[in-house]
Amino acid sequence: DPKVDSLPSRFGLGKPATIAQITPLDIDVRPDGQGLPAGSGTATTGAVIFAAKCAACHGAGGVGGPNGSLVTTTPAPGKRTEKVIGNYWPYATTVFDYIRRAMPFSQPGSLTNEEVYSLTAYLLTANKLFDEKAVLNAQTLPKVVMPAQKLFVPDDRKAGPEIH
Amino acid sequence: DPKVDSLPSRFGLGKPATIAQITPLDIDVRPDGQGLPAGSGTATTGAVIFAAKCAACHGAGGVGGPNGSLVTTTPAPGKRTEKVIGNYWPYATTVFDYIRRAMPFSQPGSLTNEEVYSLTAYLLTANKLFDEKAVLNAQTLPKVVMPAQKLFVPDDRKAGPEIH
Amino acid sequence: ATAAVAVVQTSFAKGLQIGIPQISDDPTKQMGVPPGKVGTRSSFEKLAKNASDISSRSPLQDLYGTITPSDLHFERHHNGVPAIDPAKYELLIHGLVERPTVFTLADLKRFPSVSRIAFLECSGNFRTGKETMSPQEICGLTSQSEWTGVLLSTLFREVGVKPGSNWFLAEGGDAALMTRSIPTSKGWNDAIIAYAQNGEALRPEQGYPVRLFLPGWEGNTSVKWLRRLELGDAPWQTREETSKYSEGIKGGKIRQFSFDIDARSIITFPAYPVQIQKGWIEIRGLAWSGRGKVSRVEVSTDAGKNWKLADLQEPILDKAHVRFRHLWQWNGSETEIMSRVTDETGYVQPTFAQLIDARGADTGGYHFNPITVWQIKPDGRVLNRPENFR
Amino acid sequence: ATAAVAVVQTSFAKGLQIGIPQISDDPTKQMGVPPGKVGTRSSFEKLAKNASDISSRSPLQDLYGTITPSDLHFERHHNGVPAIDPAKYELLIHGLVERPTVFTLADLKRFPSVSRIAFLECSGNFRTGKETMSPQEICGLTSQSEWTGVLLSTLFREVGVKPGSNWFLAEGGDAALMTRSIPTSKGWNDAIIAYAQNGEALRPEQGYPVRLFLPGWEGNTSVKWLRRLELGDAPWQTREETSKYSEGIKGGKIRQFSFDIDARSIITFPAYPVQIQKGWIEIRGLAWSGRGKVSRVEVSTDAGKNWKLADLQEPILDKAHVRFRHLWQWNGSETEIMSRVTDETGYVQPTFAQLIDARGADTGGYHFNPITVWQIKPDGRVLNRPENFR
Ligand code: HEC
Ligand code: HEC
Ligand SMILES: [Ca+2]
Ligand SMILES: [Ca+2]
Ligand SMILES: [Ca+2]
Ligand SMILES: [Ca+2]
Ligand SMILES: [Ca+2]
Ligand SMILES: [Ca+2]
Ligand SMILES: [Co+2]
Ligand SMILES: [Co+2]
Repeated sequence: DPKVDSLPSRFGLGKPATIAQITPLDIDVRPDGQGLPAGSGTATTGAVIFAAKCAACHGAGGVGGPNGSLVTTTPAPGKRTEKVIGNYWPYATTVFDYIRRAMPFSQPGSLTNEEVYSLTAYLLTANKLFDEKAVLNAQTLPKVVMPAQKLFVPDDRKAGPEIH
Repeated sequence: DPKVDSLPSRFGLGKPATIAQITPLDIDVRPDGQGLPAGSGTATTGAVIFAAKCAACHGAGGVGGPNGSLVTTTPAPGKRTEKVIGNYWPYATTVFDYIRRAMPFSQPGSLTNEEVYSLTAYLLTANKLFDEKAVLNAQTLPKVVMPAQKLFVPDDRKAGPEIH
Repeated sequence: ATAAVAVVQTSFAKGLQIGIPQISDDPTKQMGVPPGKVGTRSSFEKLAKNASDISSRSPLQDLYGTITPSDLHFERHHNGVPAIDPAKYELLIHGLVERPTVFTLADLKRFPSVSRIAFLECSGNFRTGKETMSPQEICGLTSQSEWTGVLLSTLFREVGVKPGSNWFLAEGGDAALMTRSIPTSKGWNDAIIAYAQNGEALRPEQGYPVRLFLPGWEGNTSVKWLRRLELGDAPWQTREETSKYSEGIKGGKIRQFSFDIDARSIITFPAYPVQIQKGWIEIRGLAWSGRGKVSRVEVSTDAGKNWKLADLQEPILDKAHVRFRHLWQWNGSETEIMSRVTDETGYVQPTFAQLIDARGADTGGYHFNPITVWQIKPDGRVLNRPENFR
Repeated sequence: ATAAVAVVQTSFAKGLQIGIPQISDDPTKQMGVPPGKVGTRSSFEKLAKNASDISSRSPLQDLYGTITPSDLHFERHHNGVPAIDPAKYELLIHGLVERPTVFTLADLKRFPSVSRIAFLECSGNFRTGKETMSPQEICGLTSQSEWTGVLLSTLFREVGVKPGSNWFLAEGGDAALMTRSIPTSKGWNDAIIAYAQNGEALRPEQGYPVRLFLPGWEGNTSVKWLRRLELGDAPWQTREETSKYSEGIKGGKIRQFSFDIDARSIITFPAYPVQIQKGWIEIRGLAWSGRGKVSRVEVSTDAGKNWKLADLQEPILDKAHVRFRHLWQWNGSETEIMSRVTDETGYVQPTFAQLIDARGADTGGYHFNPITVWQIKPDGRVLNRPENFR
């Protein structure tokens, strides 16, 4: 390919990214806790915020609601178990990351880090994954063990005739 | 190609076209006169119609006008000869065919066959290709000899390196 | 009847304008509409996506060939389409790189560019449940465009991706701040930072001004309104790659990072809601594979007993919708018609039962690509044959 | 700033609607526009054809890849765009045939269909005269679509074309009743009776509901709004194939029925009106041939002294626009850049002077396909190098 051969190692386009440019965008949180901000929260505080800002869409206590449950419940006979944080989410850090970036749906990006810690604590507690008295922060959140984690496997499908 | 092999000789789609369907559409006129309707016209009558319906766009006498001359004129010194019926059109039948299908531009299809014969006679006469006293009809029109006819050659370009 | 037209003395353009007002039932006798700056769609053509709160589906049964008109490209977004000013747009690349860099849209367009015709399909592209479902309703979350942009590998070289980077995070600038973890190898391989679609800038619904485009991979990974790429050493386990876009398989396991789109085909004609007549019918449909080229499409017109090779429209492109066609003479009796594709890896599109057999009944609608069966009724009605998970 | 949003108690859809009104300068903090029935073009993109009284030209310098967005396909018509009701549409085929037949649009769509991506170019696609001309102004009367329809050969078999038929007449249903004589062999060979363009019905400006499409031939022969085909034994010598669409050649002769589009290429970037900066520039353009495939495109960045092979985007299709690209590092000095295509027949795109030398200075703008030269000024301005007939 003549193009690849003649590609210079760099074109010199774009500008170096400054810390001031990176920091506000670099909001992702990883399972090992990388990216978690300072601050902390508790389920008790979270319960209050949840009732005010979340329950309208996700139901009182995170069950029911027009946009889906967030908390494990026993399904009615003959019904499938709803896939929620408690039984389906493999990493607790994802709860923090997702709420901070995307919720409340109608006001994304409006929560403080403290609020997000408290809401995460509340939802983990409601799902029986975190002690209701404990403080959730950058140290404790990555340690929360999620029951579904052991179920997750990478893609086992392969090219070729076998059906997966 | 599997498709071509399996093509039936006919699909049986469409409906037979009746004479009543074909006739109103079959308006084309060929150089041998095929397609020319009954009727006739003269340059004298054509001149009157031209002044009323055509001169606004093609100039008095078919010279000048916002939409181009139709009659041969001697070009001003240093100017190119305008390509018009008298010096560029290879077949007289085309004048009839085109006027009938497309003119006047603002009212296409509005002329009677008699009017088209007369306008054709007028334009041929103005281009010195037809006698101003003669009658133009399905017999006389195909016989009009056009000076440009001998200049026309089919495409001489060929695939390959030569430039044509 | 001819229109009443004032013969204009001075100019052709005025003649045109005066000629238009009156509507004639014979268009050959009335001046038409003059050339315009932007073309139009005939008002007789009623093309529409099927829109819900979260997606809108391409009208596959109404489309011809393989290119999806850009305004009929399916939509799937997680908190609506953002309005982004291209002059303010920036793409940040950082993390495990030598030179964290911010690129403007103009910067991106100055790099060497590539174009490719390829499909984009949402991995949740499956619906069943009733007979009166059209191809659009069953699997309208797939569309095809000619995408143009800069290879991500070019940008990787520009910023100096470090050897330890196995995954990168792609983040959108929409209200969902959509994020997916992508193996860095896909970035080196064939990922495109796309800014154009079918000859023009991306449409807002497809990520204007810039999106990631990962050929052959589940649509959600081709993050739209792309604002940031972070190179890292492990996946982020974002909500979209754990809670969503994962599927139950046998043994209670959950499959994630199932990126490749399995090969699929669907007959789009005849299909609900058309009613057919006896005689020759060209069965038409689309086939594609996220793993490479379509090798063949077979069609059965006798409920799966016999299969015949369909014709494939050239060119057959890698990871692209291919139009297939097969001539059939319908004699008026009740039957079922269906298509199945085989891709160049030898994968054969499975039946619904085969998929359930391989994955268990707990699997959901992700990467669910069964053969679609159309029932042909004696009166010519064509109905979906719904199959249910339990 | 976040938008003031009332949290909706009952439904997601209402939540979306209430969330939209206030415009935010941070789209990540405001709900976006929900999925729709028909997509949109960003209001930041100002794409327009260049329209005169008789034609409008595709903005080649603004396009990416090879597909022309349907609403930017060039227009050339001889008395405007007619409005045709598809339910009343009929195609008549008669003359030297066994079974004169009338086909409805539904009939045409029932026949076996074909799709192909191909360019359509007006043979009068050449303008010169000044430095401040864009690709659109120089040769914007070429566009590319994926065309779908029935092969004319299929219809020829259906009506039983008689052996003596060497030519047929194609007639449009527009106010110009456009007519062209076409060799019957082209009809047998690859002519398409097209009803779709880029996945949807033809646009009105391109012949809705049905046009003739003759791959590789001068655009005027692909008669739009097709209403009639008459099979005959000799050409009709219509006004469009005598007075127009014929060109002077040496010896005072006039060439007619010059159907094939000669191979051509043009650099569309950098081109007037852009101003470039020093450094790496990807030279981009389009190349095509009416006689087959593009074999190669060469680019010169030193006023024609040296030529280098450009990269051609795959797939290279028969009688189709091909996107070419070539990397160039501009050092800021004045120069001229240009491209020339060679097609698979060995034809090399000529210079203006070579064309005049071959045809004489009396030739006009038909089938005039010279190399387009762009002057690069030291300040980065890119200007056409006009060349004149006399
Ligand atoms: C106006 C409606 C609305 C409000 C208010 C709202 N949500 Fe949501 N929430 C949604 C919707 C809709 C989704 C699904 C979004 C998607 O799939 O893209 C969702 C998804 C979620 C999910 C992911 C569920 C899963 O299983 O994947 C979590 C967690 C969540 N919301 C938490 C919250 C919290 C915490 C709040 C309050 C701070 C909140 N939501 C407020 C509508 C809302
Ligand atoms: C409102 C303006 C208008 C009127 C009125 C009009 N024409 Fe025309 N005429 C045109 C235009 C514009 C063209 C060129 C059309 C094209 O190229 O598609 C033309 C072309 C022609 C041509 C072909 C010229 C060539 O060299 O190819 C002939 C012949 C002609 N007109 C004859 C007539 C006659 C006869 C009438 C009256 C019955 C008439 N025109 C009335 C505008 C007009
Ligand atoms: Ca980070
Ligand atoms: Ca005839
Ligand atoms: Ca999305
Ligand atoms: Ca077949
Ligand atoms: Ca035309
Ligand atoms: Ca090169
Ligand atoms: Co998946
Ligand atoms: Co020609």
